[in-house]
Amino acid sequence: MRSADDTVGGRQAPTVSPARRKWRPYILSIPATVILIGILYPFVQGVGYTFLNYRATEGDVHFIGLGNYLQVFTDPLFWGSVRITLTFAIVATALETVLGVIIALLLNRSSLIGKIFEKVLILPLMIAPVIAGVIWKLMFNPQFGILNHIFNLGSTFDFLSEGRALWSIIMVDAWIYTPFVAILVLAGVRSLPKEPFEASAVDGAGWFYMFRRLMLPMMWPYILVAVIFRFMDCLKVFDIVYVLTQGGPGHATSTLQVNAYINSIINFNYSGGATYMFILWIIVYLTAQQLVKLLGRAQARAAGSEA
Amino acid sequence: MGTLKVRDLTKTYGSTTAIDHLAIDVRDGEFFVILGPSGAGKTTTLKAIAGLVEIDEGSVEIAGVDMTQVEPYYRNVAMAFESYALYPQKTVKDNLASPLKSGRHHHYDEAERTRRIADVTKTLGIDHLLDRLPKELSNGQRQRTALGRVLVRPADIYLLDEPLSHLDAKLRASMRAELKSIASRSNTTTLYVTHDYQEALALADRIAVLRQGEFVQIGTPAEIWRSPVDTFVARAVGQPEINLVDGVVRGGKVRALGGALEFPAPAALELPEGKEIRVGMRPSELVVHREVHDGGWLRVTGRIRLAQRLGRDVELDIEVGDGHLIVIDRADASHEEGQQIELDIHLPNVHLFDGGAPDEHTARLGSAVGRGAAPLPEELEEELGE
Amino acid sequence: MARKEMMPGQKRFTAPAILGDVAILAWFVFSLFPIVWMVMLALKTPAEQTTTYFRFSPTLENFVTVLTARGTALTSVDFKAALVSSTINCLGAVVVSLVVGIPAAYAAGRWKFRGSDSLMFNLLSFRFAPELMVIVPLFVIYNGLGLFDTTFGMIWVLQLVTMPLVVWILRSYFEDLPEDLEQAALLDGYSRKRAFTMVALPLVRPGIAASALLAFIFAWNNYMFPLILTNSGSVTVAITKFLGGGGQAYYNLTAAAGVVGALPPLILALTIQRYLVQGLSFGAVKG
Amino acid sequence: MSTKVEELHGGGALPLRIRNVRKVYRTGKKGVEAVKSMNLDIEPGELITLLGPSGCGKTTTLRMVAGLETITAGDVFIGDTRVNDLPPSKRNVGVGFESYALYPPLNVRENLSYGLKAGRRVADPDKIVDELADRLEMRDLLSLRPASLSSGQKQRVALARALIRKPPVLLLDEPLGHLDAAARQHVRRELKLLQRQFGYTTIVVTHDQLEAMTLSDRMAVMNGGIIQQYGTPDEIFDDPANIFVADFVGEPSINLFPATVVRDGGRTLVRVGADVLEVAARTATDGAEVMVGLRPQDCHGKGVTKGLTGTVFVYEDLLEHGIARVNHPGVPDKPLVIQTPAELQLSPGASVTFSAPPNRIYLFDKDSGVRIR
Repeated sequence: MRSADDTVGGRQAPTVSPARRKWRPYILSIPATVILIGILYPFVQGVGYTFLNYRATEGDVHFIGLGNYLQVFTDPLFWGSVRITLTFAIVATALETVLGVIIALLLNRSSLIGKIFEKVLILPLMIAPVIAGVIWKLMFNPQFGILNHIFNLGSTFDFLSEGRALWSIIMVDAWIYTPFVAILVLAGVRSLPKEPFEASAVDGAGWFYMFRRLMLPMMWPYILVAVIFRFMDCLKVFDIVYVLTQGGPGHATSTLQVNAYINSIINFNYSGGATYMFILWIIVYLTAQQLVKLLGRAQARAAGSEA
Repeated sequence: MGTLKVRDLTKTYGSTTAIDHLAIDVRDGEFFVILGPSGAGKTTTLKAIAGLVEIDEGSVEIAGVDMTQVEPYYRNVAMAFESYALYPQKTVKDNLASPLKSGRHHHYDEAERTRRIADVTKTLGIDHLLDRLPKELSNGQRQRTALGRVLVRPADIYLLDEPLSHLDAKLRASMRAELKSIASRSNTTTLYVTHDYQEALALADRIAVLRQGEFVQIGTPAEIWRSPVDTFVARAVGQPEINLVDGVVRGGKVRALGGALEFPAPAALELPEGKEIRVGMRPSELVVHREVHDGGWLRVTGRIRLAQRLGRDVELDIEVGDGHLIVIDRADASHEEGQQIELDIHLPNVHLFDGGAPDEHTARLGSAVGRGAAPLPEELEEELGE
Repeated sequence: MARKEMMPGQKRFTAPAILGDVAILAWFVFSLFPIVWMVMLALKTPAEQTTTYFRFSPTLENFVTVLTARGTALTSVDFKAALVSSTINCLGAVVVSLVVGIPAAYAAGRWKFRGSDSLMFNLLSFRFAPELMVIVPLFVIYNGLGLFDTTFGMIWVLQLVTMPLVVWILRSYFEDLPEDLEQAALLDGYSRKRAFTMVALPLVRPGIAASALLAFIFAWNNYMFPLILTNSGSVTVAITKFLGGGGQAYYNLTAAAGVVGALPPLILALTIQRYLVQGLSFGAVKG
Repeated sequence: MSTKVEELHGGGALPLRIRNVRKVYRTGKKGVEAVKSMNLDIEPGELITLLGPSGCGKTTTLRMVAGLETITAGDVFIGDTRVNDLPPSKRNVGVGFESYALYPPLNVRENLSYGLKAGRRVADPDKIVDELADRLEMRDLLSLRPASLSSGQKQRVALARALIRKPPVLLLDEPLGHLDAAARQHVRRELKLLQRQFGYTTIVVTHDQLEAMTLSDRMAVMNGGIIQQYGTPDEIFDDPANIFVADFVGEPSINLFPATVVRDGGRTLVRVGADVLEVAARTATDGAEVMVGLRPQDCHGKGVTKGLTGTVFVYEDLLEHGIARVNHPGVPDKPLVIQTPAELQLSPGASVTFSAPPNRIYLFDKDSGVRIR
């Protein structure tokens, strides 16, 4: 079928030195690194601001060491803001996780109603949070908002009053992001192998025993991924809080990022705002590291590789 | 010309060494098989020769040209991947045309390409599938298309990575025969990788047994079968596996299985008193005693523990002394469990290996008659003058 | 667990099953009512906006007003201009992220080179870092360089949202791509660049589409960047302006603008429904 | 091969009876009939294999007995209880899944005690686990997690979990499926001895004919949702009921080629091209067109003068024996395969004459494929 002279050989083919080969991935990543620098540069500058007394109105901008930090740490407004942010993050994440897992389990049980509604599960998530904020702001309106009308709370009950504002914002956050948790957990549950659950049925395990001993540990990594994403986002919440209450009434809902916005953009106190943000950045970075480690362990445990 | 010279080929992934200083010399037109369990580094070896993986050390010389630092597309090698690697969005025809269209080695015009594709697809019996997409093909048809993409073009070396492993038993047997006939007609050097010893024995001019990235033995099928260099190679070929029983040299005799197996220690091997020995006997070479053999045979008696039908034969699990042996016998003889049975084996077929820990691979010392290899059946035939 | 057919001894209508369906219904009422109500409010005539609840005579008048100069005159909010600039900025940001992101994702997915993990972690940390940390300095820089309220400025800052998404999603797609196909192309004689365009890209096309659309959605929905770095150069900022400070509040116009602002992301999301999970979790959970 | 039930364990093995069982999968409008009216009687302590290609309905049948699939029609009796409407746990069956289906987050001890602790409160689960672990020599695995086990170890743990509640019936789906050749051979023997020792009524589903022949007391060869033949390995191999059974069982697989029957006095012959073979079949009618089945292992060439003569197309030397593909003028479309003894070396182009004992040459009706005896 092939004669001997068909083979091609004998002449020296061009070579590529190992060094050139090694650089290939780096060359491909240069454009992305440029953009990275384009973002890192302002970030570093921001950190720089925290050591200056930089205000738009300030003529003599100079280095003041840890002055900003001292001022912030002694300011009760800062600690109030930290308390509000943590409360918001913990309660919202917990609420969305529990609701999300329940919805995921219900949707997984392939009932007709479940199939129909699964398609529209993601709608709230895809609408801009600020538009969601606007809708809820109109609905919360004491005089002609729809909520007061349906639950006939009269026209004096204000969802965004000093006492209730934070919980109302948490409800709106849950309205938007619970579907995020539900989708993630549902995808996780559906990717679990079918046979172990059939084996559990053969072993005569009831639903609750099976769920506690088998299903939950296997679902746990997916729940943890959702918790990480939600908790991190809640720590830096801004859009819905600013639209609904601008941090008010008073300081009832001024989270760290809202405070920093008011401080640096409205009052032009760049250094003040930057200090708030850098402290929040450190909180986010440390929590992210711990949670990612937790996720690694959970994934190992669910897959059964870690002893 | 289509020769392949590999020296000190080494590749590590992080801390694990996939292949460790491999060296082979493949003659032009030779069908060279690399046999090894999964994870031994077979695919890494092929991909290193094709230049698809960065090697840590060593050199690859193809057709007399040093290709160590050369990009894969200049090496003029063709490879059939175990996963077939067919372009999913291209028809069979385009998959086969791809190497001819790249124009890297030789420019083929339309007519030449069509002729070559028609020729290959007819040989492989897939000429009616030219316009199908890979996902519309059966496993066997995909395998032939992957093979076709190799055979359709001239190359210095064909690299075949376990081409038959995903086929069902029936198709695998017929494809093996087809490969044998194609290989005999084509004189392109071929490097064939498999974990199935029957493919190695059936197809190879020479076999290299690979374990954890190192060649344990390189030789013709007969050498691998007759004088395996250690227990690993002995167990790698032959189904059911060779029986390996631990024994010891006592009073000039080799004693194993609690004394049920005993024969004079071959003088040529000078085995010291008390030496730990491992005796190897292939199930197909242990014969149930029915007719008298003149000298040079070993007799062992035992009790049938389990008889399992194996197609035309029966696999007998025989309790002998304090161990047990696996034997193959004709199915139409009667095999009652618990029935006593006598087994004969020709002494040259009794392999002697060094003693060692249970999972340790120990070297072959010789056979029950001396240092040489066990005779091949046809030589055995002349001896017995049948 | 995959959805399973009834098992022997399993009854269809048990109490927990019905309770489950009621719970699902309850969630979806809570979930869909605000959207339905917004659409209703957008269809109400100006007179009915504060007086009626569920009975009203629907009109498209508000949409027309919002999208024309009349709306701008009434509410001093040029919604149409905001729509145009939002589209341009988001499309530009996504295109830049794709052109820059695909090679980086391929490099990170295919080779485990030293820099790849730090590059990926950096990008991920942007996704979680509080945005103001970067926006405040950018606010100063943009005012200095005259980039305030410009397309280039917005495309640059939106990279903070679109780049991490595109690179992370595509990296998981490239990681799942079997190497054999590209290697087969190399042995067929094609160069590495041709092998990439001929084999890798076509197979990753769904991933590119999904990540591009998802990046567009998140860029479109972003509020903080345009709020600080432009006058009202985005739909999100324009809608909040409708609620405005003093004078007459135009609720039905706000609702109409809200509906128009929410449509593009909803439509795009339905087209990539299948890839949504992988995108939202940055490749951590496969759809 | 007699089956000796040494020691019955727990409640004692029960007979299993499958009566006219059908299974139809409702996918969209048209239903897919996976199992068509199946009947099978299994004696207590017997090991039955369901053998067939993928999609022949064997796994579906196993799952119906296990209670993991609903039964469209017909009845399944374990002992004398009709189990159709019982959930799996109430059927008291042990099931070994093809993918082992071990519980990933739990270690081996917890995997085994899961069933004991789940349902009714069992006195001392750990004692039972230890006892079974000793019997199966897997005490060292108890603290490990499934992901760190080899496939051989996983297979043993899956089997132990099926045995832990001493079920009267054991159902195993491709138990040797994911093992490499060496481990498969060892585990096959171990499984047979274990079943013999525990004395369970067992059904094993497999697509590997070698596995089926070695494990079975009796075996059911299935295709297209129907049992083609049900009998001992000897009956299935030496006396195939139709062309499918003959073709599916036996490696290398049987040669099948058309021929015409020639009656010569008491003897029956078949003419293939110019050659003639004597066959044992009595009821073949003279001049009839039939399909002939000839196993490669039954063909021998040494010292044969009368039989089929052809030229060797390809010869593979496997050292234990050789496999030659021979072109025969009477069989145009594909070569005949013969298995030659190690000492007979053949090379391509050589002419070879081979035949087989009359009782080992099978005749099948050309259209229905039914065996002509």
